[in-house]
Amino acid sequence: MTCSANPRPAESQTAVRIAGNRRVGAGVHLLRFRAPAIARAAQPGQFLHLLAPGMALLRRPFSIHDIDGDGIAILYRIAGQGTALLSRLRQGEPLDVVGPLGRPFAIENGRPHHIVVAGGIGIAPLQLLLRRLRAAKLSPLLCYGCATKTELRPHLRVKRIVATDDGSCGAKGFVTAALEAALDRYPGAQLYGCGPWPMLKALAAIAARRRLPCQVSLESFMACGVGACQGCVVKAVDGYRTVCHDGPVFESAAIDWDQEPVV
Amino acid sequence: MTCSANPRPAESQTAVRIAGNRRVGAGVHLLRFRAPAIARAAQPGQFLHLLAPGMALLRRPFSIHDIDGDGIAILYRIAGQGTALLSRLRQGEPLDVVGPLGRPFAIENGRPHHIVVAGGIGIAPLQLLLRRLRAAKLSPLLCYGCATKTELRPHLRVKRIVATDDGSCGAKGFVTAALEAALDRYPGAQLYGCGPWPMLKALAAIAARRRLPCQVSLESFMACGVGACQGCVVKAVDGYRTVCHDGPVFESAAIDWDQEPVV
Amino acid sequence: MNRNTPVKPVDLAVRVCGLRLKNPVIAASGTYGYGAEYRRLAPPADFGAIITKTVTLAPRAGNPPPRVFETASGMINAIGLANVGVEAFLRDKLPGLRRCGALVIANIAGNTADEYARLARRLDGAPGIAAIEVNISCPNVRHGGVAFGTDPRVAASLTRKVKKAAKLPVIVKLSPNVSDIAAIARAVEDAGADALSLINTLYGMAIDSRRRRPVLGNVTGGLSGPAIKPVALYCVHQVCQAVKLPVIGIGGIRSAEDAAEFMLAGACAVQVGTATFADPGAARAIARGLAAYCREHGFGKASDITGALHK
Amino acid sequence: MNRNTPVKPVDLAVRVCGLRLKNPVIAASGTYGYGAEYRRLAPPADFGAIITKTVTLAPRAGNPPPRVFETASGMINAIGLANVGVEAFLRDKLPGLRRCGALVIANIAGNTADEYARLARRLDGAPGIAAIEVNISCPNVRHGGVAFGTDPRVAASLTRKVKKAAKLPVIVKLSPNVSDIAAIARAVEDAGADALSLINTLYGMAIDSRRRRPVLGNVTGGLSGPAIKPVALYCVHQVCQAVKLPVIGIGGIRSAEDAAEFMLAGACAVQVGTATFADPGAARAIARGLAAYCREHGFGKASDITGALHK
Ligand SMILES: Cc1cc2nc3c(=O)[nH]c(=O)nc-3n(C[C@H](O)[C@H](O)[C@H](O)COP(=O)(O)OP(=O)(O)OC[C@H]3O[C@@H](n4cnc5c(N)ncnc54)[C@H](O)[C@@H]3O)c2cc1C
Ligand SMILES: Cc1cc2nc3c(=O)[nH]c(=O)nc-3n(C[C@H](O)[C@H](O)[C@H](O)COP(=O)(O)OP(=O)(O)OC[C@H]3O[C@@H](n4cnc5c(N)ncnc54)[C@H](O)[C@@H]3O)c2cc1C
Ligand SMILES: Cc1cc2nc3c(=O)[nH]c(=O)nc-3n(C[C@H](O)[C@H](O)[C@H](O)COP(=O)(O)O)c2cc1C
Ligand SMILES: Cc1cc2nc3c(=O)[nH]c(=O)nc-3n(C[C@H](O)[C@H](O)[C@H](O)COP(=O)(O)O)c2cc1C
Ligand code: FES
Ligand code: FES
Repeated sequence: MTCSANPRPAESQTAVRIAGNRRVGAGVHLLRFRAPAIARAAQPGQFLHLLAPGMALLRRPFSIHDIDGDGIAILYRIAGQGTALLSRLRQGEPLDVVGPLGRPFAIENGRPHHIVVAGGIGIAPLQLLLRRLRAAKLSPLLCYGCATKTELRPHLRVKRIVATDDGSCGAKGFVTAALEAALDRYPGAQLYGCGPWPMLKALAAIAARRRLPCQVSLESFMACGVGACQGCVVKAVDGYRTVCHDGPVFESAAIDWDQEPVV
Repeated sequence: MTCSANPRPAESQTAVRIAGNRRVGAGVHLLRFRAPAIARAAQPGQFLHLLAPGMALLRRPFSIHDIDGDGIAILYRIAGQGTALLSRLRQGEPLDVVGPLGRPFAIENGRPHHIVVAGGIGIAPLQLLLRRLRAAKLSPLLCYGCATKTELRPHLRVKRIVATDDGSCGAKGFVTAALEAALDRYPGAQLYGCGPWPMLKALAAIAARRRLPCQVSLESFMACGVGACQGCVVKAVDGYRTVCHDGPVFESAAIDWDQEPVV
Repeated sequence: MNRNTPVKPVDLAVRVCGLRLKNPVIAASGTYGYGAEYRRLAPPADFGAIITKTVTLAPRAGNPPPRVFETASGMINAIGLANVGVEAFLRDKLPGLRRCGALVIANIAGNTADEYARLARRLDGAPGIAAIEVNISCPNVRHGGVAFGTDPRVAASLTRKVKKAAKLPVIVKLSPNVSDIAAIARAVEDAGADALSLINTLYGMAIDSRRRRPVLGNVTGGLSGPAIKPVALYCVHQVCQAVKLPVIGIGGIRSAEDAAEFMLAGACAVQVGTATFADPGAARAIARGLAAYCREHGFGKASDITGALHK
Repeated sequence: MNRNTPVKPVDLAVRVCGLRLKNPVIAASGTYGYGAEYRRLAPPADFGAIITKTVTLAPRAGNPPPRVFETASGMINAIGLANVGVEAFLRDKLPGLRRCGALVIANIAGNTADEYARLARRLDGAPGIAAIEVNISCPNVRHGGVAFGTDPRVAASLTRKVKKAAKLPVIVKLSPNVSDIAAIARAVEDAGADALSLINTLYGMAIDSRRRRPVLGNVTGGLSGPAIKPVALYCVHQVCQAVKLPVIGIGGIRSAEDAAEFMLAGACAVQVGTATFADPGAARAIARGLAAYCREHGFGKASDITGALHK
């Protein structure tokens, strides 16, 4: 253990102060704080396990949305008590941060195309991925689906295809349909995805059909966040895998897509 | 029940907003909010059962410190988690208030003198009592004991005798000793007291020795606050009595002073 | 929702062993006194029924203080069944409660099975009592102080005695401090109980590390409140699978969602205890919230929630 | 404090059935994996001892998800004893833990008493294991799935078999889901156990009222965390009065005061589980806080806290 080389960045527990926390959409907030060690080490797809004062007991996992110098940004949707509480915290209030945790996206430089597929709040971990793909001159394409126009987040300037449930922006319907229509133009693309289970399931089916490599970021209830409790597993084709340690990023072919987790 | 005439003011559950909450001494804060019905009805010695957002489960009882028009003031000492939390609340935040509750001080107009004995934070319920005594032209004397000068609260202009543990103001030593020394000048006085158990016990002994009537306000852990759970009892000479409903104000002669409650 | 569709009213009434409760929310014994104490803050009329503080044959002074203490999302109490005794209850407490039109269930406890039977007989004749709830979590003085509710045979024989003594419906209130609550439930069902209510408090203790003393005057006490809800749900779920009797769910309920969870697990009604201390308006809010829950889930009446857990 | 008085160092070390723990804080089984997972956030060296995840003879995949869920001041889990099996444990997991210099206690469970004995025998020879903790909360397949820890005779005979199979100290971990935990403790003591640890989780359940489904894939689970502390303290207090064996307290401990409460009730050490999830630094803070507690109360060593409850 301590003696084995670990390719992942070392995680730590850090006390930080909130630098900013504002609403950026319907029920969606952006939290910012300084955490130099995490900002230096973190890779796209990794997450932080947060404890805010007033949270009942367990931490809450959030992807690293973006990194700017020493600053970390978390994009979150109010989903329950913990996130509601988080959204009420103000600048200067303390946060306890554990991370960076989990298996990051692997940027496959050898691939001719890189397509990033986001569904709703699933954009959260993908902003940093897009940034790193762009920095590596891999000119990613973003396929972004959400309910309606106003949910779209401002983000990096990258090529994009948009789909909304109500057609208020881009194609009307599922982002995976829009992706499918575009894929012929991107042979051999590496796919990356994050979003609701049905979207990821459809994405995995497309990847399988077209024999494209695809990495997806999954969610689960968590307790420890470090692989110690076996609490956060998803069903993979060869057994259970922890989302916190074996994931959150998995090869889509490794997942048993018939076992939708309840989250 | 509903049919019997009840001399006590009717209690209610009210949502209020904090009008002010500031530190007024070492670990002592003053909380203010508007609650017209309570302000109209409450009598000195009664208490409110407060629930603040973030409080774990049970309410916390606090005496009504003062009433000014529609405004209620609570004077409280940080004693644990609940009061620490209360002290961090800001203007505009919500509070859930149940009250006024409990047996108030009875102002015995027939008595020639009225002496109010306060120990430390025990001044909390006595400010309103002093105000009402003064309004009734009963020119009360306040005997006020506390650890040190800076703990003394500004309050109504009334006659007073002060004692501090460190002698930094008034007599050095116990307020009950100072009271004893003065009592000859106030024959037949009605005594009223609130403070730590040992002080009240000494006061009760003085009252018994001099055959003076004496009302004391007691404390206890509480659950319901209305006499339903039997959780908050003190030992009286004739059995257990609920502090919330039979008290908090008791005749000192009714209490078994050898049974110091653990609070 | 379409503004032209009239909102169909939800029928909140439920039936429990022949009684009609106007809503499924019942005040739990020991947390609502004899009804008068909360008459303004949580009027008896808000509840489907009121269960009064456990009464014993003779009045009881109860335990030395402190008697209550807050714990993480819960509280422990050691009141010691302080009560006025059955005669004062009938004479001084019951008439007021009756005038409020509340459905009154009287909760009883004794030191011996005979005491329970005598209490049941005494209450059976009294006008204004709709049912008897039997608190079997008390130590049985004839059997070395082991609680009646711990042994299926003891619980069954107690139930039979009470049933023989009273014509009123008998609800047996189960203790969670047992190895197999379903076994107790089955034994009590076989012995003729009309309904079950569960859970009573979990055994608990608090220590003041600063003073190095137990907090409660009685050293140990009973744990209640949201902290115990998962245990209570587990017990209700187990018991509902084991018996056919109506089950009343108790333990940490403070919201309509909590109440719905117990009903989904199979309870036909719920009791609210500790939550009333925190929020006297809890029962009313729960009843209203259950109506909203029924509307959202397409249930025409609250009783449809009972057992409607997807498998 | 007088600046000239040197602060006397507090000796945090405690002895439990022959083992010397450098401090009384132990990682609870199932919450600390096999040690490697928390090596940076909560290094094994912070703990007096590490208890590894329950191992079984064969690897176990565990229960379908969801496996964990937060409740009021607690959580329920139904991991289903997912583990790599005893051989992979010895081969892949133990060596790393040994290199950290941690005192390792291996926790075992089986479907039959024979399986427990085989596990004990296998671990007994392995270098780097200081003691065996026996998880008796598991269903006994030979006896209709009733947990080994529920019946004093079954628990005693299991203890005897494990003791016969191993020379290492045997710690029996008790379940709180019983009518009389002191009776189980006495039976296990008579059967030759070297120490007791308690409590394991309380049976619990959670229901998602919106989806009308049990939350956990396994339907029911075990409740842990601050919510159960009063129950755990009660059990430790009862057991310490009933037996002479050293007792390790477990259940909802997250601060030095919590740990002190269990030690005052009679525990010689404590285990920390759920608190580590919330705060990986909890164990270290508890050990430090216990030193401060000792200083405040004039205890020269942590072991002086054990049983120092005023009566
Ligand atoms: C690795 C990982 C990264 C994540 N990154 C982000 C992110 O960047 N932005 C974001 O908005 N959300 C993210 N989530 C989801 C986020 O953790 C949950 O929304 C949050 O924990 C809910 O907490 P709560 O207290 O508000 O809700 P709770 O009151 O706990 O639950 C409310 C609802 O939220 C759902 N929920 C609870 N816990 C989880 C969970 N761990 N995962 C998914 N759903 C859950 C449940 O369905 C529940 O009904 C991530 C989850 C994981 C596992
Ligand atoms: C009728 C009544 C009127 C009161 N009026 C006032 C007042 O005007 N101003 C004021 O500062 N305090 C008053 N108190 C005391 C106040 O209620 C407690 O200090 C408060 O409840 C402590 O809450 P906590 O969460 O901060 O402390 P906790 O964390 O609950 O406990 C911290 C410590 O406070 C003590 N404590 C807890 N509950 C009580 C209690 N009910 N009574 C006494 N001590 C307790 C315990 O010793 C405990 O160790 C009154 C108490 C009663 C019963
Ligand atoms: C202060 C208090 C007193 C109680 N007294 C009794 C009682 O006299 N008889 C009884 O059967 N249950 C009694 N109970 C148990 C409750 O009726 C209920 O079973 C338990 O508190 C769990 O419900 P809750 O979590 O909603 O409070 C009492 C509970 C509390 C908190
Ligand atoms: C996620 C989780 C997994 C657990 N797994 C085990 C286990 O494998 N074996 C065991 O004996 N106890 C297990 N336990 C029980 C703990 O060791 C401990 O007894 C219990 O959680 C109470 O302590 P706590 O409140 O500090 O967590 C587990 C607890 C949790 C929360
Ligand atoms: S949350 Fe514990 S293993 Fe993933
Ligand atoms: S707090 Fe319930 S009777 Fe006083």
